[in-house]
Amino acid sequence: MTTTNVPVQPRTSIGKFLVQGGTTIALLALIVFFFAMRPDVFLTFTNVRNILFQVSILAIVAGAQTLVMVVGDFDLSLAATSSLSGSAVASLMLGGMPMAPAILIGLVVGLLIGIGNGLLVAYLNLSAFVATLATMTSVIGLAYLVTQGTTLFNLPDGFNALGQGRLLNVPLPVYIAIAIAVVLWAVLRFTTTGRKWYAIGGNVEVSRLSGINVRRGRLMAFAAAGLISAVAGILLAARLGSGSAVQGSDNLLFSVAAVFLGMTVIKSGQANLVGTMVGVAIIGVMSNGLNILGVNSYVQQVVTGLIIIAAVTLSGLKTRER
Amino acid sequence: MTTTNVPVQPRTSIGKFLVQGGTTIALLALIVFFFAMRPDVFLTFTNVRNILFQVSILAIVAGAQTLVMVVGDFDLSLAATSSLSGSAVASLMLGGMPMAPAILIGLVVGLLIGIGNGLLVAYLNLSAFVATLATMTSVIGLAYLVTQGTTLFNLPDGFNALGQGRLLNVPLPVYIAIAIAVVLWAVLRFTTTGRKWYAIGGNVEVSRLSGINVRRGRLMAFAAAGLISAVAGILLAARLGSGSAVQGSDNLLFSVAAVFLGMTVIKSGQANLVGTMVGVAIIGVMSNGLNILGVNSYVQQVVTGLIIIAAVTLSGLKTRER
Amino acid sequence: MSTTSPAPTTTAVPAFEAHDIVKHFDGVHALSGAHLSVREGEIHALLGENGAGKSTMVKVLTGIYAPDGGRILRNGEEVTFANVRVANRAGIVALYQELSIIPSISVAENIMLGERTPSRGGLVQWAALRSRAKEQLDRLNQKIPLKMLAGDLSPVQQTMVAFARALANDARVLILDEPTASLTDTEIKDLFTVLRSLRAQGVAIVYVSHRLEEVFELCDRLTIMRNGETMLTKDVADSNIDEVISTMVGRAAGDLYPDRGTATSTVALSVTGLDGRKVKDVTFTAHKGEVLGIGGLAGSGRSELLRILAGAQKHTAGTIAVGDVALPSSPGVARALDAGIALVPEERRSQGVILSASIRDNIALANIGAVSSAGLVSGGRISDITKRGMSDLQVKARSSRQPVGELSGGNQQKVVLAKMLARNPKVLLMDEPTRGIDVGTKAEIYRLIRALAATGTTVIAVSSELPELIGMSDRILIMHEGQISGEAMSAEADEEMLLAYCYGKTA
Amino acid sequence: GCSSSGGGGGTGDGGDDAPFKVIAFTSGNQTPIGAWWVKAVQAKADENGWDLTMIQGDFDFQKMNPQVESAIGQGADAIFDGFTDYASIGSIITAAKDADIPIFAMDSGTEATDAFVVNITTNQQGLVDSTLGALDESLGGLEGKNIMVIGHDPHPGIRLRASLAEKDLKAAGAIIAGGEIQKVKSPATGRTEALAIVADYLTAHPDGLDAVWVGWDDAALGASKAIDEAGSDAKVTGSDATSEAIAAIEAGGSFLATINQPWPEVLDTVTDDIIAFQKDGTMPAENFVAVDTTLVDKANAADITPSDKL
Ligand SMILES: Nc1ncnc2c1ncn2[C@@H]1O[C@H](COP(=O)(O)OP(=O)(O)OP(=O)(O)O)[C@@H](O)[C@H]1O
Ligand SMILES: Nc1ncnc2c1ncn2[C@@H]1O[C@H](COP(=O)(O)OP(=O)(O)OP(=O)(O)O)[C@@H](O)[C@H]1O
Ligand SMILES: [Mg+2]
Ligand SMILES: [Mg+2]
Repeated sequence: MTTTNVPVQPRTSIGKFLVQGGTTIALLALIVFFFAMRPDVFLTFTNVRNILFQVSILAIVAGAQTLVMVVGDFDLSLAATSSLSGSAVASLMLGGMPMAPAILIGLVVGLLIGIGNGLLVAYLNLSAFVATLATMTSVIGLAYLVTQGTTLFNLPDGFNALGQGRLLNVPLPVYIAIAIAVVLWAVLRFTTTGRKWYAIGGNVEVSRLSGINVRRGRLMAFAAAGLISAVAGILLAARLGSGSAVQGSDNLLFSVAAVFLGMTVIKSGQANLVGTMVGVAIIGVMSNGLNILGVNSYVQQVVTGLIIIAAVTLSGLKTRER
Repeated sequence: MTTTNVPVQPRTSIGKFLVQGGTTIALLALIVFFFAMRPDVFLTFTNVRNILFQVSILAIVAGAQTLVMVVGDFDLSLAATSSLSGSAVASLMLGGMPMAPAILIGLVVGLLIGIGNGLLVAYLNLSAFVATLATMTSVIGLAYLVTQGTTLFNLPDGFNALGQGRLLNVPLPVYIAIAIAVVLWAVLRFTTTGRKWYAIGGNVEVSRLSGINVRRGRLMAFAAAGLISAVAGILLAARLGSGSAVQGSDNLLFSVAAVFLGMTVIKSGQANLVGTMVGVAIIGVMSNGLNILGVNSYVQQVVTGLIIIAAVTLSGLKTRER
Repeated sequence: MSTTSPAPTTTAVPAFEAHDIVKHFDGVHALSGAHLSVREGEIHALLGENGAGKSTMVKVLTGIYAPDGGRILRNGEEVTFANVRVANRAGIVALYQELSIIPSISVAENIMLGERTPSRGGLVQWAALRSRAKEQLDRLNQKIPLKMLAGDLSPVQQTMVAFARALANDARVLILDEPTASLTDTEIKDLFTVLRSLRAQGVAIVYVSHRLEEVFELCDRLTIMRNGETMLTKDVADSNIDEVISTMVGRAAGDLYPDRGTATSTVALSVTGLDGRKVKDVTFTAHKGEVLGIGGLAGSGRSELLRILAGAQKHTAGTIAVGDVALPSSPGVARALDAGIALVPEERRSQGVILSASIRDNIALANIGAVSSAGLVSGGRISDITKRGMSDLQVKARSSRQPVGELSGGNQQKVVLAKMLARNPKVLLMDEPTRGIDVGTKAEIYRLIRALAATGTTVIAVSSELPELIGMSDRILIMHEGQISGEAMSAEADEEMLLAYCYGKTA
Repeated sequence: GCSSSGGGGGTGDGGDDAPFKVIAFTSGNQTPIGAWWVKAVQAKADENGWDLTMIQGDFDFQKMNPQVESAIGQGADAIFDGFTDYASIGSIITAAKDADIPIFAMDSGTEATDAFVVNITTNQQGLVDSTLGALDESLGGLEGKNIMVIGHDPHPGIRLRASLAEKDLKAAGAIIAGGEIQKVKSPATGRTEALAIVADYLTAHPDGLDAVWVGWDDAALGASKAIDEAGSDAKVTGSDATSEAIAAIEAGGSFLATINQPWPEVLDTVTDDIIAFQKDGTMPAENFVAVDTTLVDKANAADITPSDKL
């Protein structure tokens, strides 16, 4: 009940971390736990490489999802888009097209779907949820048509090397995922486009009245997300040496979960790339660690849900309702 | 460009309908189209009964989703909850428990999951999306554990009759779905609880400041949704004569799509039961009609997405971003 | 400063009191020893600068915030309110500052929200609900269709609906936090009539406002807060505006309005034959260095006019030219900004600033071109313009990285200004620039407007307060139903004449 | 879709003026074999002049079952179930019984049931015997070997053979890696799930794996990839004889063998049973037939028609 004016304490980074870092703490706790359980295995080079390899594609899709969620939208079709792009590239190469143009077309497919979503959401004012749900449905149908429901394989070695080759004993997709994450982080942080996206996500009307072209901004976020998820899908095809309509479909929910986990990492509760990568890491560490401990996969699934809840609750976040 | 002061015309019901009824028009257009294509089949008693039977379970899940969306939230776990409840009832009955207590336990399971979601969202302030995504993951895991991953069958005839029996040549689930829809409609329209839910969905803060117990309201909506989706899951088990962890999982996205389609039916753009049922009807008519026309199932999927987009765009809805 | 003056002794026990209230937020001392004591049958003004703690006090009094210290007494007995419902049941009802309506439900339901909804056996009694809602609207002299969605109402009507809701609670203690901020004279009159009749029925009313004229017209006693503390409580009759202002700001009051300047004859903005939604055939010019005030009744199209000029709204006919450069037919905000027209919008929380973003990020928003090169944003340049803006406008904040949502209303408004001033606009449009801002900050903003004009900027400011319009402008245009119904040099204008224009009596 | 092929009544075996009505349904129309079956049954119907109602579902029993039942309600002479486990179609079975229409089935359950007048499937025990035989030979005995079994419970065939494999491996003295059958949750992500399971197991137990027995080829391909990438010399067997698996076997990596199930022959047999019934009401002799399968290894891989190229 003192009335002395205590000067407002500048929060230290560590204090901030402890207050907001519930999700990060959850990640560390998981790492410590699995390390304690299997010190001989968990943090070995091979296993860390394993984890990185396993999450690399998810990290790319989650990066794409982050962009859309930064502008306050939502894209349910990303995983489907990545399957379609991967399938299209596989199908074209099997049809005799050289690798480079096939990949180019695969990327264009992703970009076009992204632009389609962007037009529906930003220009026709459809809710992102319905629009991308509908796109997802159609895109999965297209992927089935492209693959005729089968798994396309026998892809050129040069192509498979993209997903399976190694540099310094680390698989290429890991480098590609890191590179994409760094680029997206820099785009969000340092470019005018990224700034505009954050502004639009913060308040559409304020952004518009500040001279930002809101529609174009949202369109661009969707387009970029479509393009990036095409990269993920093509990499996944190269990584598995095959393309199919359903390949990577679990990336849908996991990418969204990763972004949401990541939103709890920073105070303002916005989607952000570093947070998303923490979310991806939680998902990857959890699945690898539980596998290593030999936990039954049904139990794993139950535990996964509980850990997500624990992480988010720990972060004590007062998320605004979306 | 006249400047005369035309008094604002009170919009007639028909005018209103034409302006806002894009979705309803889409439904009618679909019906007319399929009828024109196959007049001998599409509107026969048998086929209409077919459609009703096919959508009855979806209608119940979508009704549950409507409640949650009325309060401005979102439940991704409803379809999983219904699978778990159905599986639990099947498993208990196979274990020798009589039908009535087994069903009761199944309903309680749904209610408890709903309450769990409600607590996470309303009291721990987790975003509905993360919370129910996590619950969904765990609940599917539980359903796998309950069924051991298999399809449980050989359920008692009395139980199966709930889903397969007929009254006046129309299957029981159709009546049950209609009854539940009518009850939910009445709850939303005539009870204080329903009106509070709408107020909360309209503006949480204003509702809170006006003395509405927002937390309890949201908790109740989630709890009710959990309970109702348990009904759906148990009916589905009775209808199929079996219970499994993945049974009815496509009700997740379809129920959400139905509610979103339904939101375009009314001007205020809120979730509403009549609209949801229109959405369910669109989904049911589309799938049945395309089957009757013998459209390739991959093409069907592509078309489904396009029709959803067309319906929503037609309704010219300026949905606020969620 | 003295604390409390002895209260005139008419009733024994005050209806509602609060003593030594303390409330912290994250290290901010919103309240540090605040007092308030209201009697039955009085209208008690609660005054103070932006950020003095008035709204926080209101929320503590009604159970929204649990105080960190202090006592609350109802009829002399100590009470604690766990939430709004408990307070409402004790007869204490507030109309909160930011409280508005629920857009997606009907007017009638908005009025009878929550526990007021008449019900039997859990079922809503629709007929009773509508008739009671209508009673409240009748008291306020409002004819608003009961079944309409509240979101379709004009902002003024929405406020009246929110007010009707507060009335519907049959409060014994009614607390109103800036109820008139977005109302015009007609509604304010109706509101005052109701408040006076409630006073006659013995209701204790707390009235928070920045419009001091209203306070002296309506209120019986006043309490002044500063920095979370109560500085003074006394009878209105024993006080005067100068004392109130000096107590609020902690120093002697200067002149509210700075001296007028001299506008040049160079035309800075010319508008001809502008038609658009709510705007009909508007033609006028504004000069370099001029402060042009625009007045009118609510809904007369002033905001729409500014939005069209700023490129935020399309127009269907007419031309806009800055200097002698004509704008394209639908310029969009970005082009208008480039041409030198900047808008400080009406609703600062939903249109002016991103509440969750920092001061820097908000200022950078309208200046992305200036703080970036080759598509890359320079943090240094953002810091530069932020620093300049914050010091020019004396924004009070912990740091430039503080979220704008944590600032008081006046400081938020300064951030909006800083954001737009960094564009060096030739024409600055300001829509209700002092709405919800305390007198001290108001005076600062007037001085700023004048300083801008002195450097050659044209300022066009919309205001609903006629004294303000006269005090801050060089010239005044009045709008009526989308058209300009009158024009006057403010040196020659008086309120009566302007009011006549407002009601469409053309000169 | 419900396409009724207008074959006409011209085949004229019986003296009926109405064509023989057959309702055919499969729940797996998005799998390659399901897609093949739909086309093949259509061809059989055209050949034999059946009035065919074909109903396809994508494991969405909620939608498929009412369609089949309503077709049954409109009358038919026979029902043909392809690849749809009887556990999921209890209501169809009841409807068919009530209408007194026999159901002929292929690969629709792993044990005899009187739901079907015939169900021809493959011999799961034989399948397990030959894959384990191949492992036995390649590893030089199973005794003491670490062998992982990967299954997928929702598919009754895979579930049955995985549990048979586990039992026989234990009996042969092998150690089940991970202590129990590893379960893949979704067929859609079977390959990546199996890949992660095996890769993670190999990091936790380097050199701790001699073989992986997988219940179907798609997941087997994931397991095989994990083994190759880890540089382990463990062997993998699958089942289904997809072209990708056959190619992997021919390539000579860790993928040792798969199983070819003779679906075209099974289809022919069931069709013959239906035709016999059409002619004079003859019912099949047995209601459950398990036909033998062929082990596909490097030696015969080139001669096998892959199941997705039927
Ligand atoms: N929820 C909150 N979190 C943090 N700080 C807050 C919060 N609410 C108010 N404050 C701070 O408490 C102080 C008092 O604010 P309050 O809103 O009570 O002022 P006020 O007198 O109503 O001002 P105004 O006239 O602008 O409405 C301000 O410094 C404000 O920034
Ligand atoms: N049909 C409408 N739809 C959406 N917003 C509207 C509509 N009509 C008016 N508004 C908004 O309502 C506000 C008031 O509009 P208007 O310009 O007519 O009033 P005004 O003269 O500025 O009066 P005041 O702002 O005091 O109410 C503006 O912000 C305007 O954009
Ligand atoms: Mg206030
Ligand atoms: Mg205005």
